[in-house]
Amino acid sequence: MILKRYIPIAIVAIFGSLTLSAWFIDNETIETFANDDATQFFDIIAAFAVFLGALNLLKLQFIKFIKKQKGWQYSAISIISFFFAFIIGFFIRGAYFVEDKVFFTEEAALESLIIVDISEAQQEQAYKVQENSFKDLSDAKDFAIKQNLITPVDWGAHVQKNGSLFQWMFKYIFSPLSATMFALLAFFVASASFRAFRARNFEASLLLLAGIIIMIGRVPAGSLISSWMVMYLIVLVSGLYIHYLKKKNNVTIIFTLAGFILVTIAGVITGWPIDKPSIFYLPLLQEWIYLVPNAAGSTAILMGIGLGIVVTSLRYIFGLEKSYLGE
Amino acid sequence: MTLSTMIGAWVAVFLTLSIFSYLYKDNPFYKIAEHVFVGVSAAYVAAISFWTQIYPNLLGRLFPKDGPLSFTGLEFDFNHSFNILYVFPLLLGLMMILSVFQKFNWMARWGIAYTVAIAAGLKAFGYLNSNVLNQVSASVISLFGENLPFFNISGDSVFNNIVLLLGTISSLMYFYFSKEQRGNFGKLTRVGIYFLMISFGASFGFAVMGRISLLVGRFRELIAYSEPSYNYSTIWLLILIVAFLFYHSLREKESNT
Amino acid sequence: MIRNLENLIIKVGDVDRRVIFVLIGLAVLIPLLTPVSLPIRETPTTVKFYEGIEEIPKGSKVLVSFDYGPSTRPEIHPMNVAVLRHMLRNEHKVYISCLWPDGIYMALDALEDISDEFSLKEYEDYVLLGYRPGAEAVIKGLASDLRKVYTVDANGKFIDDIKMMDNVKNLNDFAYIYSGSAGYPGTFEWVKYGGDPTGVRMSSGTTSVQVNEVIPYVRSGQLIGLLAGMPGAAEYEKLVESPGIAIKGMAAQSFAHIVIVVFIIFGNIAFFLKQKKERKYSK
Amino acid sequence: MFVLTLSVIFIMLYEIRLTKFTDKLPFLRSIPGLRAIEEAVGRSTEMGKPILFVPGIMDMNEVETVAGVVVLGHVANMTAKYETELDVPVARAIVMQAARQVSKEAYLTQGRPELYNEDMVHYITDDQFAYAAAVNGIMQRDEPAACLYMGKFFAESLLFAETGNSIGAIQIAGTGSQTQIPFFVTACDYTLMGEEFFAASAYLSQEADLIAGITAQDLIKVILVIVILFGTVSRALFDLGLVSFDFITLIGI
Repeated sequence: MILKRYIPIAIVAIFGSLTLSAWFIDNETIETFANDDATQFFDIIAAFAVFLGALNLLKLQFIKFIKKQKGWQYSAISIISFFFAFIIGFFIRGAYFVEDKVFFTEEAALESLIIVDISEAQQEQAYKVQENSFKDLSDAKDFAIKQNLITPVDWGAHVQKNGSLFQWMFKYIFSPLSATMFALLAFFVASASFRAFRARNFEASLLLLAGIIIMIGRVPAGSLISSWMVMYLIVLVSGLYIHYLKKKNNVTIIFTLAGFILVTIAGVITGWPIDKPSIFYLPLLQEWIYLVPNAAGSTAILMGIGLGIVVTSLRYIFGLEKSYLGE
Repeated sequence: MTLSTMIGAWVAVFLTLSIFSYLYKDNPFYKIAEHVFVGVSAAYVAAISFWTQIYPNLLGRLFPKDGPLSFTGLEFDFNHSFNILYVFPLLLGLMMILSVFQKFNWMARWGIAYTVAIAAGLKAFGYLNSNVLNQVSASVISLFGENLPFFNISGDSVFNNIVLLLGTISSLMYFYFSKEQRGNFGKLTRVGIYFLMISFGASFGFAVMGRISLLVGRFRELIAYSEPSYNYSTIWLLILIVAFLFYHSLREKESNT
Repeated sequence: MIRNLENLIIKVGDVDRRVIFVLIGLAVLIPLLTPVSLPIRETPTTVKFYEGIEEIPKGSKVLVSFDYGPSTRPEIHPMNVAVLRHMLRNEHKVYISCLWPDGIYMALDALEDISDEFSLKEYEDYVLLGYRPGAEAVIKGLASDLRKVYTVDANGKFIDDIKMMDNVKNLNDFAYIYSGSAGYPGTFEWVKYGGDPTGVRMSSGTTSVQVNEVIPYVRSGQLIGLLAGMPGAAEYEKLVESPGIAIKGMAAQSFAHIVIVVFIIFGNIAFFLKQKKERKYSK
Repeated sequence: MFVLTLSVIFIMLYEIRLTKFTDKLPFLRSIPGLRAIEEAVGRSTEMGKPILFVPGIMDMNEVETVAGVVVLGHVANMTAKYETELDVPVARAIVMQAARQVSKEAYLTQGRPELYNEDMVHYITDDQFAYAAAVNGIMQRDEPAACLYMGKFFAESLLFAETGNSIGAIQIAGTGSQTQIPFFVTACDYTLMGEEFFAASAYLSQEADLIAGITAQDLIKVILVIVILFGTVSRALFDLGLVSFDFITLIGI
């Protein structure tokens, strides 16, 4: 009971208040703990947890495979690729360096060192390593190894260094997969906006307008659209809206025509500058939207989230909420 | 070009196209790519966290060079000094792994408790400071500052400041829970929602922009791999996958009728 | 005639999403195969960013952090390459850190891209500190004592043996901090635990998605300007006069945006027509 | 800062005291997304399809994840009651263990321990997109009737929400990740935005202690608004030269 219930609760209370108090108390031990060791500890625990997770994943995939459940063939793929990556992560590192050239296997590295010399003077074939020549291939290899001509990459550095098998896997398997999953979003974001950007009501229309203005205003194509064109467009759309409200054709026509004429006169007088009046020039308008109304909304959400997190964290530290421990 | 690069390019293209085939529908290629991804990444994360975390930061601190435990024959030199405190995460970590057995299930609780504790302790202050206080002081606006124009499209101005103030307060009040959003208060929160919606729309616009950029990047790579030096890998694999999917869908149609 | 048109539009409004997928794909692909160049207009935040870097006195020490991975590479990589160019051109000494495990590969790639142009020498022009796990803890550590976080660099060389590191104790010894960031950990953490407490001038390049989140910091001056997504990178490439990948991608970017907007507009017209029709029938 | 943190703690404890002394729970406005959770569980039961719960992709060191796991407890209570299948793929092993503790407890309280199966909560992988790919696969193949996303999310949010949409599931999201809220708002049926999400566990539990936390938040919010308004007025007076001090610089934030 003590081990299962009270110690976990005590851990939350102690470490929670310790890290919180580090911000106010001028004590170096507590400060270094909070600034450095506390998160370091967590990272280490999380690193152990990764292995726990891997065990769970393997267990489920093996069950699926053994019981021949639906899609068991794919489970086999998962298992194989797990062990492939695991082996090159922990057992075979690849990356044998000969000066600055790098080889996946020690054998290949050796072969690159050894030159087969069939000079006529010697009559028979010899193996040369640097300036030394050997009759026997294995002698040549032994020599190369003894002279430390080949340096394998250090364990640990192999996950950070170009040329290792691990890095090959990262470059050609892991990163294309994650980049492509991410790129799928380009399509999904398009279909989501197509479906969701409908002017159902005023709020939805605001969302839609802000979205479109940002989308067009921030790319080079947007700076080609003159503010006058936008104004004509606005006149046209408000004409349509008036038509929708009043349902009288002549009112609509008069309004729209008057609008067009006004815009045209203004344009002729000012000489049609592409970015004036600036409020209708999309690159500037988008800047305003994102610096003013958008920033206001973001600030509020930011504050809300901040408050939520502060109060929730305090709830955990004070032990008011402990259901995540299975209480 | 070395053999490993060539194989790598073909593998990369195959996996890329397989993931893209999901746009058509769930199909064997996507399933293969998905399962490869899951398997590889689980081991990838395990290797990375072992070699960059447990190895240097835990073992490096418990078994440093010439440390008190070097009699065991274990020495990991990362220029750290011996730190007995690190027995604690070792213990919690081992307990975490042991919790894989039903009987020791409770052992995970210690690790969970520790994690939540430091999360709460470290985050509470950080958020109070940067999300609440800094934003409050940034929200206090100037109405009569020197040389402040009434309106300026990109930059500070009285009009912009008023909009900012109104927007921030009304949106903040949308998150007020102890009152039903009716009457005058309802009107205020309504305005708040308008600001939130503009903010969401803008975010969405930015998201479209970002995601398209990523697609541009992806396509550039596929184009690069379709060059003769890679034996036209993109083109061949594309033909293969499309042909298979076409055949597959024909088969499905037949079996349906 | 008009009725037919209306029906057609309504049909377009209900189109299968796979049709949208194909069109978006083409909108990106075609401009990439047949390059078109579009004029690029710098936004104020980008200009401010550029000026911020110009203001650093020549020969200063600058910290450049690679906080992204392969998935967001198309957005951030062009920026970081351009920033490195700009820094090296102004004869700054560059120190590279990574908060993301994959960041180290990105840094290696970026250095390779520009290594011939500047005939780069490791430990003379730059130091690759490498990746350290711990996110904000790394930044906090850098702020107080760099040697606590980095005992060795990415090549496993002891920091104390590197001459370039001689006078570098913590973040205060840098004239400028730049983070090319794709999320957590990144810009936020650098501001909170790096820039704010030490007062070192800093800025950041972010993905488009994050712009909205970090814009309050730009407004308050905690960040000096900002590079926002691939378009931001393109503008910056233009400012430092080294056209690269970002500028080349802009046509595809513009084209795809226009296709999406056209779709949205069509969708809305279809939506209204449909509503109108349904209202007629329900009467 | 110390004073400030203390005052936040004080306000919270004060509100808790207050609710303890009055028998009635304080009034809270309704949040549609929360009511929808029970409906979603009900609908899944009717259709005989599972419920998918995604607690975000971050570890328990994010407050959002913990909040998500707490909500999972309430959802597990409902699924135990209605005998609906629950599927919780997770991206972190620590979250897996916490989620298991929570759901086991929920099934025990509902008196249905026989329905609980440890593997309903299962680990996939730590990597963001590999996890997203696998969850998308689960959605396509198991066709859950309801998908709940509660936790900290990044770019994968829209991958989930769009796939969920294409299979016609009811989708309810809750997150404190500011960048992802817009995607959930556009693609899901209900979204708990930011602070609403943190309030969720109190709403669902209806426990006095937790609800007091929410009223405390409200009180703080009102104080903040007052500070902002007062600060603005005093700044204006300062700029006009009517007073010689500036409130905000005076209190030093």
